[in-house]
Amino acid sequence: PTPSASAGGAKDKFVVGYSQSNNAEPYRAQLNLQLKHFLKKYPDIELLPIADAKQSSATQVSQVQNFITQKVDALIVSPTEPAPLTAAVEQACAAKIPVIVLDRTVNTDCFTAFIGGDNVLIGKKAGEEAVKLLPDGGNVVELRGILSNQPQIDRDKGFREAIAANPKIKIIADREGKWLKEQATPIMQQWLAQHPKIDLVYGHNDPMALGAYLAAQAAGKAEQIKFIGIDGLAIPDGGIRAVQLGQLSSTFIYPTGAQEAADTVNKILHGRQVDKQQVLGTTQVSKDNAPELYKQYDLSGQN
Amino acid sequence: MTVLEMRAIGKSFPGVRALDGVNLTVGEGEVVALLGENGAGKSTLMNILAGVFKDYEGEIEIAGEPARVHSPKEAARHGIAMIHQELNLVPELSIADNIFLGRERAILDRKSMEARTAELLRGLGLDLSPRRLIKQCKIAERQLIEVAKALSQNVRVLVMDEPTSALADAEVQRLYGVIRDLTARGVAVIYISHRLEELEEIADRVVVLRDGRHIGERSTVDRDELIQMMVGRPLGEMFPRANGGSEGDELLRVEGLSVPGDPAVGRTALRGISLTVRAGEIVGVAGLMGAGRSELLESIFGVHRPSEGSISLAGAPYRPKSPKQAIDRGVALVAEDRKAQSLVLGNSVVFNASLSSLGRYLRLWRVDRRRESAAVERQVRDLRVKTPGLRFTVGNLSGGNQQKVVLAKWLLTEPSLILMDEPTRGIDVGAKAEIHALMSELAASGKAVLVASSELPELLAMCDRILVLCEGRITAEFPRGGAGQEAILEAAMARQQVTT
Amino acid sequence: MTLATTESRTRRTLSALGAAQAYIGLVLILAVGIATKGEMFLNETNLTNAVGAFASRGILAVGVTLVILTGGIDLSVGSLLGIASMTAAMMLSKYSLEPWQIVPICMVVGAFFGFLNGAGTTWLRIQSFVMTLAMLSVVRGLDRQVSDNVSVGTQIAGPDGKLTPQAEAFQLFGTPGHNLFDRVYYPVLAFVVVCVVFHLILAKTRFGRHVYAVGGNPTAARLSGVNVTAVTIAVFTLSGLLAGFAGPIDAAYSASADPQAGQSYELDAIAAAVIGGASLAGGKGTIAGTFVGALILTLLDNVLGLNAVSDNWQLVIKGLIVVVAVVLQRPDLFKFLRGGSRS
Amino acid sequence: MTLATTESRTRRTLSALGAAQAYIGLVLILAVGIATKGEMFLNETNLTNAVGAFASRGILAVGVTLVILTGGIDLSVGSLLGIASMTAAMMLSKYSLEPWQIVPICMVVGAFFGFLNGAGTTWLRIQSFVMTLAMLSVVRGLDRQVSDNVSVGTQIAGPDGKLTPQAEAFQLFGTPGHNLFDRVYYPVLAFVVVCVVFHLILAKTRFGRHVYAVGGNPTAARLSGVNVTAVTIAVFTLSGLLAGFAGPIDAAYSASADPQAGQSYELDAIAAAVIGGASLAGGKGTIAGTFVGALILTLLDNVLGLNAVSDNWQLVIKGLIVVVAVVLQRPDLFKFLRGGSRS
Ligand SMILES: Nc1ncnc2c1ncn2[C@@H]1O[C@H](COP(=O)(O)OP(=O)(O)OP(=O)(O)O)[C@@H](O)[C@H]1O
Ligand SMILES: Nc1ncnc2c1ncn2[C@@H]1O[C@H](COP(=O)(O)OP(=O)(O)OP(=O)(O)O)[C@@H](O)[C@H]1O
Ligand SMILES: [Mg+2]
Ligand SMILES: [Mg+2]
Repeated sequence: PTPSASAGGAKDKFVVGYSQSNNAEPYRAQLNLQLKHFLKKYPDIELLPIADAKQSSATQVSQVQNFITQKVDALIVSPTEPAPLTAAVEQACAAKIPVIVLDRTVNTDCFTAFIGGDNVLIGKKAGEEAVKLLPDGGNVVELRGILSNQPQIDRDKGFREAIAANPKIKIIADREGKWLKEQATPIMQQWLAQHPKIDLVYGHNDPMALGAYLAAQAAGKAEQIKFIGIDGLAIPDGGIRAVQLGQLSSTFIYPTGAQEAADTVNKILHGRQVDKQQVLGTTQVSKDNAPELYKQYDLSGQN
Repeated sequence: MTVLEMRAIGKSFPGVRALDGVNLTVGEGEVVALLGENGAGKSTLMNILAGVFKDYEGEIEIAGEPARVHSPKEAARHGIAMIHQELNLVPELSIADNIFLGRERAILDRKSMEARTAELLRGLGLDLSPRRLIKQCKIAERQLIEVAKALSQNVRVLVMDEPTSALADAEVQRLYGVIRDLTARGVAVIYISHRLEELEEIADRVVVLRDGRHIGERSTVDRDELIQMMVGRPLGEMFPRANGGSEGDELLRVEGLSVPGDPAVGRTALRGISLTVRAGEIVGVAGLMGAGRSELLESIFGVHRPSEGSISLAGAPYRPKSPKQAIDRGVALVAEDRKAQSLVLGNSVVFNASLSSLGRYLRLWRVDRRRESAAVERQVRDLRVKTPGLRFTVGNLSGGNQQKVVLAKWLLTEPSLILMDEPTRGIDVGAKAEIHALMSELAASGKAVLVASSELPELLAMCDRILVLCEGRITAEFPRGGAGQEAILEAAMARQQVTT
Repeated sequence: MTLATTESRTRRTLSALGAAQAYIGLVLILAVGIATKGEMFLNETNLTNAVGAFASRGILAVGVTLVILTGGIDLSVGSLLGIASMTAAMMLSKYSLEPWQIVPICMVVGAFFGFLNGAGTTWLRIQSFVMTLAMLSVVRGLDRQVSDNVSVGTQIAGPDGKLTPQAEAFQLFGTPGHNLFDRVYYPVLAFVVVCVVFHLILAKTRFGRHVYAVGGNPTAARLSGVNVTAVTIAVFTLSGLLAGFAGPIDAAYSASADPQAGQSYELDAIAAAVIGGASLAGGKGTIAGTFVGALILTLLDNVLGLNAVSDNWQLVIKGLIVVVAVVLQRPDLFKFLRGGSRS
Repeated sequence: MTLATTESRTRRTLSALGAAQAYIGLVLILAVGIATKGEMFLNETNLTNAVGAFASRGILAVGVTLVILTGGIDLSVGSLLGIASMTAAMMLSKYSLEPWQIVPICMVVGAFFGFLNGAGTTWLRIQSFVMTLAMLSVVRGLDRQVSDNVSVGTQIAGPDGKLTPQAEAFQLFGTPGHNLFDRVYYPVLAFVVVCVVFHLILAKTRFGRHVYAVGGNPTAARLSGVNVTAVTIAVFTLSGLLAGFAGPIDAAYSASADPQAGQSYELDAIAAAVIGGASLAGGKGTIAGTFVGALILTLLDNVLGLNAVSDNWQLVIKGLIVVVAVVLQRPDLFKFLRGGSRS
């Protein structure tokens, strides 16, 4: 199918493909929702149904190849892991398809724009918050994402750098919670049995922090322990609400980059200049700004 | 010259002393028959010789040399081959593959395997393609394929454990021919069978086992004496059946029954079968292998869907769609292949015996174990099943006793019509007489019995009428005393030349 | 005579030992737990927590055991649990149904898909592995579609900012810290009750016998008057029903239904059954065994966690201990160790 | 006479049809692909990409087929592939080994763990499901431990900033866009060659017969002098060997070895075998069938992807199509549709 071309050679209809690493994470579902929402602003851009790699790099590579086969006008990729997607992105690049790498990087320069959060920075912010919450030091437990995932590595690294500011803050235990709430609960139950004094739980995402919260609440220790999460989704079951409810002390919005991606795609397709590296900041969610942030990011009813 | 000598062989299973100090010698070119009740230890003794069991007591000498036989491979190295009582073929492989299993070249030589297979099959009178899969072969064919497999090896001692239990007369005669060829070449044959008339014809010597012990041996076959040795007591009448006595009402009526066949599983088609059985009557079904006897019984039992015809039971229309419906109407089928069709081998005697009649022991929602056990116990005692206990695993019983458990299962359903497919297959003379007595009793108590058997003497002596099947049609019907073996065989071979 | 009595005594001792051995693996893990962590391991809270975390998978394992006994396998239970937990959360959040209304609805949902599994394996004669693998995929897709890939919380606040009465009551299904009569943790209770009920069904009823018969020898079962098709459909339906029953427990445990919930639970469930002695060839296994298998898996996790074994080594040790536990459970262990022949 | 010829002709026709039917599911998917996407679907690049993505799982499926044929199951292949891919990446990055040195090392690693699977199922007589599930866990733990949970890239740059010659060569194992002789995509080639070799082994050698015999009737096999233990150990070892062989392909495809690589591949591999007609009861199945099963799975993904079906519906449709494909493949399909009685 040859896209119809207008008189000036520029197309009047653009097709964009998006390969998502795993639709079934709430954060990524939110990203998808937002991307669809923000692309609506541009009626000449059609977003193909989002391809879900279900956490498999092999699947994602062939999805990217599918999009190349379909000759999309632009491609957005949220890689499961950097290395595996590198060659696929290079293939797209070779096929002269502009690529926006969203959220996680690839190991090549051959893309048009990278948009993503900075997990080390977010980890650092979380660590700084911990330092603030524990001025006299204290015992911290850390619930990690899947150990080999880059965000896990970065969120851990930033956090440890930041808490080094107060040597009296110690991480007394850390385990892999695999990003899952139901994994975090029994781990926290065990920690509560093992350690008489836990002052703060750092979860690499909100579900894990909340899973730990459930365990602490059951043991009647939720009041004495502070919980910090990451992601800050504006959904009823998400981190912003949890901060509002006082379950989490803080969470840090991991920016989806959806709006930036939509704008960037539009610019690229119309031949305008874009920044190649767009690193997004984070916003700390506290009880005060939670309602406002929720409203800002809530897209239910808008799609 | 002595080829084989087994000395003081002993073997125990958990809870069972199967063999105790048994001696056996066999000479070159000799046919030694092994005789004994079900569970006497015949198969166990031969399995030891064939290397099935790793450990046993006693010594084995082959051609004067002490031999270690602890695996089938070692047995084969000593020139021992065995046709097992339970068929041991791989259903998904072809006949040729099965015959050469374990002895192939590293890279298969299909052509020569198939040629040799065709030759062996021809020698046994089987006209089958070597590439045919075993699962497509009938049971009798499989038994002959087992024979072919044993013959394909370079044997010194050939053990045949009930090789004829599924064979009809013609095939049995052909098998004898093969055995005579072998003995002429000096091969020693050990032959196990419960058909005493066969022993008369083929055996040079008979060795009798009882309760795992060597009782004695004879070189002439004196029926009564052998039975006395086997059973340890004089036997009642072999065929206890009073003449006549079929005054009952018509119980089963089959009219114009046709059932499609299925070449993929070797099932014969039935065409236009009509018959009746009255209460109190024993009706026999004779025929050659593949004549459709089993199909007939199975169709009446609701296993196959008839394409035409009607059946009525006690005057009411009867159209069973499954065995369950047949059982609910008071029909029972003692199936041909107890291992495949009748028993859950891994479960206990009581589990199997009560499986079809569980509804009778229900108290509210649960099975009343006490009533169940009591009923099974009674039946097991009546049938004289030799088992260490009701909870014993059925698969570890001897073949004949397994058959009795099957009978117990069906008697517990208190059927009005019993269909029996080879009910005495693999059963010792004592038990056979018991089963015959049971058939008579059943008939006398007003039940209808329809029995298919390959043993003509059994049919002739037990039945009030005999129907003869050939290629799925009834070709003759004889009243009691109305025909000899020849007439029946002739009717059984009345093949029609041209058909649809 | 003497022979017979000696022999029967030996047999009785052996079979008693056999029963004891079925628990050796479990005893071993308990012993390690007590030896290394003492009180911290052996106290009601810890054990309740440990078993509670596995309860929904344990319930799945009971259903899977039924299917395995008939010689089939059910890979879809994780997905069925997922859709049931999503159903529960949605019924609660959208329609404010009472918990006692939610559970039957979830069970019907589970049973419906279970029934389809049974229909596919019998009427369409598809191998259960394929049929339930396909169902795993289909149901997960539906789950994600209805939830729009967003997890749904169950701690629904009313206009007063407090939990609604329904949400409050729903927590009793397993949110940590919420106990029936302030005493009994529902997931553990539910798991035990399910085990007892299905143990009785298998051991005492005609249906139970038929399940074993179908698994042991389907041809013989059919010719003995067992409706093999009906039994097969029934076990798949029951497996689905139990997955539906477990759904609300899973939702309450996490206080939310995740579109991913239950993923790969089927492996845990099957593992519990098989460690408990069920044979994938069918006809062999018990609910008591599955119960022990589930305890082995969950307490193993617990003991390793309490001992702060690193995540990587946990995987290694868990695999090794499962092997050891299974070997220890062999009823003919002693004979085997003596190097006895094959039976 | 006439009867006999008619029957044998019918039978021959039926069996030819049976063979044709084995491919109906595949043909159907190809037809849908061509009908909906034409050229875009049916061109070398697309098909190569599609099959290439599945190649390593396809190779696992061949090994799994061997195990299934003997009546066992191998759940560990995904983990074995994972550790082999990690081995490959480490050999390349740490020791700069040449690709032709790496592959045999990976195969030895895989074969070693496969051998342990075989030893456990035979000597310790553990059900293969449990043994390989334990191995899945143990090997994954080891993989994560040796890699320290960090994925290892294979695109190693030398001091000049360009790829080292070894890394350059390693890409030929499957990094997208790198072809042998600028023409042949190695993963596809390797998959096809593995299929052909193992088809020949199964169909033409003594070992192949023994594999079928062990699965079809182990007692008969043993009594015929087949060394059942040796055959069982051999198939598990070969399955491990093939997983080892697939490791470098996976690493090259991803240009890195992830500590999670290969996770849940076992389900895809088993699905390919079973969709291709292998029976989990053993004794029944072919490599040709597995090949077709693998193509069905991968092309289905491809067609759905090209048609831009939403991912949730993809899960649903995939499940349904697998069911349809399996039903279509029944050799007695026509009889079945006519409502013939059970055999
Ligand atoms: N594997 C086994 N485990 C336990 N007991 C066994 C086993 N095999 C055989 N037995 C027992 O050994 C005894 C001898 O059995 P065997 O099969 O040798 O009898 P048989 O003489 O061949 O009888 P039949 O004529 O019925 O075939 C029987 O009591 C039987 O129950
Ligand atoms: N592969 C098979 N699968 C299922 N059933 C089979 C198979 N082979 C044979 N049978 C069943 O066994 C029965 C008997 O087959 P067999 O070859 O023993 O015939 P027979 O008893 O000698 O002769 P008849 O057909 O007269 O009973 C048939 O009714 C058939 O249904
Ligand atoms: Mg015997
Ligand atoms: Mg018959």
